[in-house]
Parts: sequence; C-alpha cells; structure tokens
Amino acid sequence: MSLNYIIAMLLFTLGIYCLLFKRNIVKMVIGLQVLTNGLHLFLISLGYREGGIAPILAGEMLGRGATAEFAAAAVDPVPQALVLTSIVINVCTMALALSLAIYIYRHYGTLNPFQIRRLRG
Amino acid sequence: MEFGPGIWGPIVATAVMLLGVAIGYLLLSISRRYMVPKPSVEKLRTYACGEVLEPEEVHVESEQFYSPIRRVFKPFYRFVRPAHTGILSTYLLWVFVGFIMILIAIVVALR
Amino acid sequence: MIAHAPILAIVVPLFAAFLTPVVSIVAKRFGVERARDWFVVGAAILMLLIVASMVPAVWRGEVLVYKLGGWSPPWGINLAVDGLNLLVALIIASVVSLIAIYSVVYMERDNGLEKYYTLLMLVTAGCMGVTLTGDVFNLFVFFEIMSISSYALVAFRRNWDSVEAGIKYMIIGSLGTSFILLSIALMYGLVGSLNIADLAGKIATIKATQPLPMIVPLMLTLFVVGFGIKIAMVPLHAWLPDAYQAAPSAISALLSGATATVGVYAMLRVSYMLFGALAIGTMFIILGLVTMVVGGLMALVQRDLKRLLAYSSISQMGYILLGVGFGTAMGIQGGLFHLLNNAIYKVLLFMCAGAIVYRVGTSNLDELGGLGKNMPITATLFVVGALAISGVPPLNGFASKWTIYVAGMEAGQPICTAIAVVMSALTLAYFLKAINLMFLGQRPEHLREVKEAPPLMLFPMLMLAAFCVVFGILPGLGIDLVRPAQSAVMNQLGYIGSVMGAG
Amino acid sequence: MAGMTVIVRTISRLLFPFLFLFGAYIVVHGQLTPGGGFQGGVVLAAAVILLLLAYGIEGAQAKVNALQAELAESLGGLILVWMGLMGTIVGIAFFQNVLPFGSLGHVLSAGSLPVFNFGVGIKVAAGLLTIFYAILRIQGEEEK
Repeated sequence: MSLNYIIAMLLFTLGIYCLLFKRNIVKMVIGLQVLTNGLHLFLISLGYREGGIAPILAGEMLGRGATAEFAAAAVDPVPQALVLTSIVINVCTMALALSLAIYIYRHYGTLNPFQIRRLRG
Repeated sequence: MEFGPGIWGPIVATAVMLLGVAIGYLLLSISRRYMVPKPSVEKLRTYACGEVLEPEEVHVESEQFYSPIRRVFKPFYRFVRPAHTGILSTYLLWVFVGFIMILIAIVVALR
Repeated sequence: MIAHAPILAIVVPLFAAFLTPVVSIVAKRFGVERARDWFVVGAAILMLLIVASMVPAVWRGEVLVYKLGGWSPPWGINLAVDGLNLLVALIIASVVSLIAIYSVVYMERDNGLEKYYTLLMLVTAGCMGVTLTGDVFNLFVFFEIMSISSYALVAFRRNWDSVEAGIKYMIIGSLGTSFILLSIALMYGLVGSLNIADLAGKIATIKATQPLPMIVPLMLTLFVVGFGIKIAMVPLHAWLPDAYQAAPSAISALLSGATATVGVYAMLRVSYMLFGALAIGTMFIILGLVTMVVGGLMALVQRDLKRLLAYSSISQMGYILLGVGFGTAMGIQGGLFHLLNNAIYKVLLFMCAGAIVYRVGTSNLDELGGLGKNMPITATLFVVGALAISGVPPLNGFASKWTIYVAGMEAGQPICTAIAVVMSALTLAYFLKAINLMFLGQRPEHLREVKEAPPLMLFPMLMLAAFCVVFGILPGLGIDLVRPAQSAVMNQLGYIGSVMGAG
Repeated sequence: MAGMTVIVRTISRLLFPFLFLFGAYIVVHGQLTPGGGFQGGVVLAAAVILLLLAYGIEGAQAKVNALQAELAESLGGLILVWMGLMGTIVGIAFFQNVLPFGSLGHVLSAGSLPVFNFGVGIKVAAGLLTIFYAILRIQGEEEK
C-alpha cells in the first residue's frame, strides 16, 4: 500500500524535474501531465482499502441488502469521482497546451523555451 | 466615518478643490483678457536653439523617462529587472523558490 | 431575493456559454450577427440582476445556503453566500457586464467571435462558481474552468506574442492549480471532508486537541502558492505582464478585474476560514510589500502601455495583501475596499488602453503622443483612472489607500505604511509618464487622423469613471458596501454554524 | 494525411460499429456498472478517431463533421444544465432528481442519472472529437 504513495511521490518529483530542466515545451507539458498523474495516484490510494469492492450497490451485494456490510467493504468513492473530474480537466489542459505548442512552433520555429522570449523585461 | 485621527471630509475637500480650480480658471481667463495669446508656428515648436525638430524627434524615450529614480534604485534595475528574462524555465524556478520561501515562513509562523 | 438565486448566478453564464454557438449559427443564418453579442450582454446583465437580488438578505447578516440536489451540507455540495462572497460576486458581475458591452465594438474586427463569447461566459461561470461555492473541490473545478478559459482567451488572437504569453501563463497556471489539487487531496486524507465549513470546524478541533500535524503548514503553503499565482504576488508574478500585454484589452481588463479578484477571494477564504491563520499575517505583509515595490519599480521603466498597466496591477495587489495582512478589522476593510476600487479603475484603465489600441493600432508608448487633441474623452477618463489608482483625492483610490495607511499605523507598522505611501507616489510618477507620452507633447504626423473611440466603448468607461468619482466623494458608500464582507471574514464561527446548521 | 494501408482500413471499418456499440453500452449502463458518461464518451470518440486515423480526416468527417461535433457538444452541455434546471422548476433544488427511480438494477432506473450520463457522453465524445479536428485543422493550415 505504501508503494502507491512512494510511486505517486516519484511521479510528482519526476514531473517537477521535467518542468524545471527540460528544454522543450512539449516535454514540459508531458511533465505537467506526469505530475498530475502522480497526484491522481495519490488521491486514488487515499480512498483504497485492502480487499475492498467497487462502491456500486449491485450484484450479490444487492441480494443481501445489507447496507452496513456494503459500506464496510466498499472503497471510498469520493476520491474516484475527484480523480475522474481532474482527468477531464487534464484532457482540456493538454489539448490546449498542445495546440498552443503547434502555434508556438509555427511562429518561432522552435520549442525551446530559452528561445521563446520576445516578451520580457 | 472611520478614517482614523485627523479630519477628512471628502465633500468639503472636493468642494475646496473645485473652488481652487474655479479660481485658477478665473485668474487665467482674466489674464487672457489682458494678454491675448498669439500662437504661431514658431511658438508651438519645441525650442532647440533654432534647430527645427520633427515631433518624433522631440518625443521623450519612454524607458529613460525617470533616469534619476533609476539611479537611486540602481541595484534593483541591475539585478531584479534582468531577472525577468522571458524564459519559461526561469519563471518556473521562481515559482519553486517562492514555494520554499513561503513554506519556511508558514512553518515558522505556525510553530 | 429570486428563488434559487445562488445557483442561477452560476447557471446563467454557463447556459449562455453553451447556447452561444447555437445562437451564433442561427444569427448568421438570419444575417444578424450582432444578435450573438447582445445575447451575451443580456446574459451578463441578467446575472448581475440575480446577484443583486441576494444583497438585502445577505446584508441583514444571513448566510444563504443552497443545497445542490437537496443533499445536506457535509455530504452534498452546497453553495454558501455570505458578505464576502457577495461583494466579490457583485464585482465580477458588474465587470463582466461592462466588458461584454465593451467587446461588442472592440472585438468586431476579429473572427471566431462565437468562441470568444463562449470563453468569456465560461470564465464568468468559473469566477462565479469559485466565488459562491461552499465546497473546496467544487472550488477547484470552477477555478480550473476559469483558468483554462482564460488561457485560451489570452492566446485568442494566435499571433506570436499572444501565443507566447498563452503558453507561459498556461504552464505556470497549471502548476498552480495542481498545487491546489494536491492540497485538497492532503486535506481529504487528513480530515475526510470537502465542505469548507465542515473542514474549518474539524481543522479547528484538530488544532485544539493535539499538536499541529506537520502536514498543515504544507497544505496552507500549497493553497497560498496556488492562489498566489493567480493574483500574481512576487515571485509568482512572472506570467502576468506577458499575458496582460498580449491579450486583447478586454481580456486584460477581465483578468485584472475578475480573475485576480477571485484569486484574492479564494486566498482569503482558505487562509482565514479554513486555517484561521491570522498567524501568517506577517507573511502577507512582507509579500505585499515586496509585490508592491517590485511591481511599482518595474512599471516605471516599461515601454508598452499595457505592460505598464500590468505591472501596476501587480503593485496594487500588494496593497490588498498588505491591508489583509494587518488582520485588524480596519485593515481587512481597507484591503477589501481596495479590491473593489482596484477592479473599478484597473478595468477603466485597460479599457482606455484598448480604445487607443483600437484607434491607433499600437500600445507602444514611443509611437504615441499628442493624442489628447484627438481623443479628449478617452484622455480625460484615463486621467481620472490614473489619478484614482495613484490615490489622489477626491477619487476612490485615496479613500481605500488611506484606510490601509490608518490600519497600518494602528497595527503598529509605521515602516510598512511609509513604504506604501512612497510606492503610491511612485504610482503617480509612472502614470504621469504614461499620460505625458500618450496624450501630451507634439503629435507625430501619422496620428493626425485618429478619431475618438466609438460611443459604445466609451459608455462602460464612463460608468467606471463615474464609480471612481462617486466612491471618492462618498467613501462612506464604499465602506458600507465592504463592511458586510469584512465582518464575514472575521466571523468564521458564524459561517460554520449557518452552513452546518442548514442540514 | 491520406490514410493507411488497406488492412488497417478494413479492420477499422469492421471495428467501428462494435466500438460505437460498446461506447453506447457504457454510457447507457452508467448508473449500474463501473463507467458512465465520461468513459463511454471517450470510447465513442475513439471510434470516430479510429476512422480518422485509418481514412484521414475526410473519412471521419463523412461520419461527423466539425460543425456537427460542435453543435453536439453544445447540445450535451445544454442537456446537463437543463436537467439541473428541471430540479429547480419541478423540485426544490438544482440537480434534484425529478424522474421516477424505477427498480434497482434495471437500465431505466436511478431517476435523472441516465439522462445526465447521456448528456455527459454526448458532450465528451463531441468535445474530444472537436479537439482532434481543431488540432488537425492547425496542421492543415500549415501545409498550405
């Protein structure tokens, strides 16, 4: 279980590394995505419980009709909803960032942030 | 009105300011009566020892406008201003430096 | 109050955003393309009316709690409107209405306008959502809606400068929002709730019963940095001058008037309500001073009018942080009053800059000059805005800055107050430079044919200038507007009680 | 982008209806099984994007053109907001359930949820498709 948190932290650090040290806009966008995916893993792990079941009241659980038993066995659904929302947001961010990167390449002929610096001072 | 010690009546002050403007305008119009301005092309031009300058040449350069103030804050303009490099990576580095500084400040404050 | 007013204030712009492409297609078919613009203006004004309808109840001291889907507060998502929310919502609704009117003429030369208006309404919906919601994850989602739409709006014209500014804003801003998400995740792990009132109560209990967990300062830092990027405090401000310079002027006005205001609101809500963190007031004071000084000194040497305005907007954010950081009733009152005033005159100044860009085609100060004869009304309005932002009596900037100075003296911070006064003088200095270079002096030959801005652009500017004068001559009016917000900031327990009691 | 080899084309043409059906299944059974509007919408969009990859942009636009995608996206959003507003009109709160619950475990159950899932499905599918078209349009401008 703690492996999840370690990997989440690793992904987060990797994303920050990409953002700080990669000299390519697209790679930086990828770094941003890696960073948020680390976050998602962290969020999902928060709601996970050893041997838990999907938080949907269906199947054999439905037959027994024991809500308390179901609640004791199911994993926390809230982080899953949060992660889903966050994934949707990330899709938008990614799409916008990549289309901006295409325009950047068209105007500047490069994706190196060290050369995209006409606005400064 | 909670404006601390002292007196600040905004309406009175505004009235006084408007009065001042009115008096100034009055003086101006009285003086105009005695000395009618006679604008000519030479008078409207910027005086440059007889040289004829185009309007574009008379225009002050915007960056040099307050050079004395720039001299006073010399360290700022030497170090902080060039730090706005326009490079995205530098700006991200700033964000992390700011993050660490704020974290230290908050840890110190909450302890 | 209109029934369901809190949710309608969010839904109206959202509905308008989804409807705009449809309206646009229909309008194009019938040959009345302008119908789309006026549709958006109508939606914005409707939203303003809805927000205004909540004023009497909230000013009586109620906290309006609206339960989405009928679920009670700790479980479901709820909207909670107290004085602070309402002030910010009023600012946003008025600013957006005026900007929508302004855009009708200002943006007419661009194509793809149905996307522009959709994004404008989405930014509005995001701002409104952040402002009115009482749920911290909901706040994050609306914050993202607002941010992503504003990235797209900054890069709307797709020329080299706006694309560059857009990508910088986007990457820095996305980093900030992922910080906020991380903080929310940590908070959920620590407390197990997402409702702001519930969280505030539980965190207070944790603080009272056990030594502070190590994670709480980290959470607070992540929030402060995440929202700090949006309000551009130094050293998180680097994206702002680029974005404000490159965006269409209407969007610069929107960013400075609405999204920065929302950032300040979110910061206040989180740091004061959630963490009850008066302890970090000193940090806000220092950050505010640094922000003020760096913004002011950088503005002094700018060549571009919009970039100058952008740096001055950073500088003004410093005043707000300073006032809020004092933590006294008067300090918060001054900070919030300055927030209101800042929205008024900053939008006015950006609109004036937009009028000049619309007529002349450039905002480079070195290419302008002598425009006072061509555009007398714009020049007058710009001077009003510039004097107001520099704190010259009898305009509104003076009233709020004076409140902050008095609060600073009473809080025992004379040095901070002195720095603020000096920076105020510096503000006047760089605005005088801008006025001199744009409106005075000799007029270059190529500017001879420049005409006054169209009346539809002048109308919102006139409204804003009128507000500047009114709040300056009658500062009691502005203070009365702000006082419910200030008491809401101070009254953390009342908020928690009303939200949790609504179940 | 003129499309790919005949093998890819044939396979994706055969696969398209099944992918579409699978996406629709996930959307419709959103309230009963893991999945829902977003996941199903992504599968729906992936079906069209598969055609796009195999046949080039014309092949995909023969099924759904850019204007239709944009309109469908607006429609999905309008369905969502409208169902929310129904709660205020019929019931007492925004997003409140207004439809009968039905019996637990059946497709037509869970009140307003299937309608929400349907709206989200349309919106996500059309939105992703719009994103792809937009990026491709930028590429197309470049080649000219």
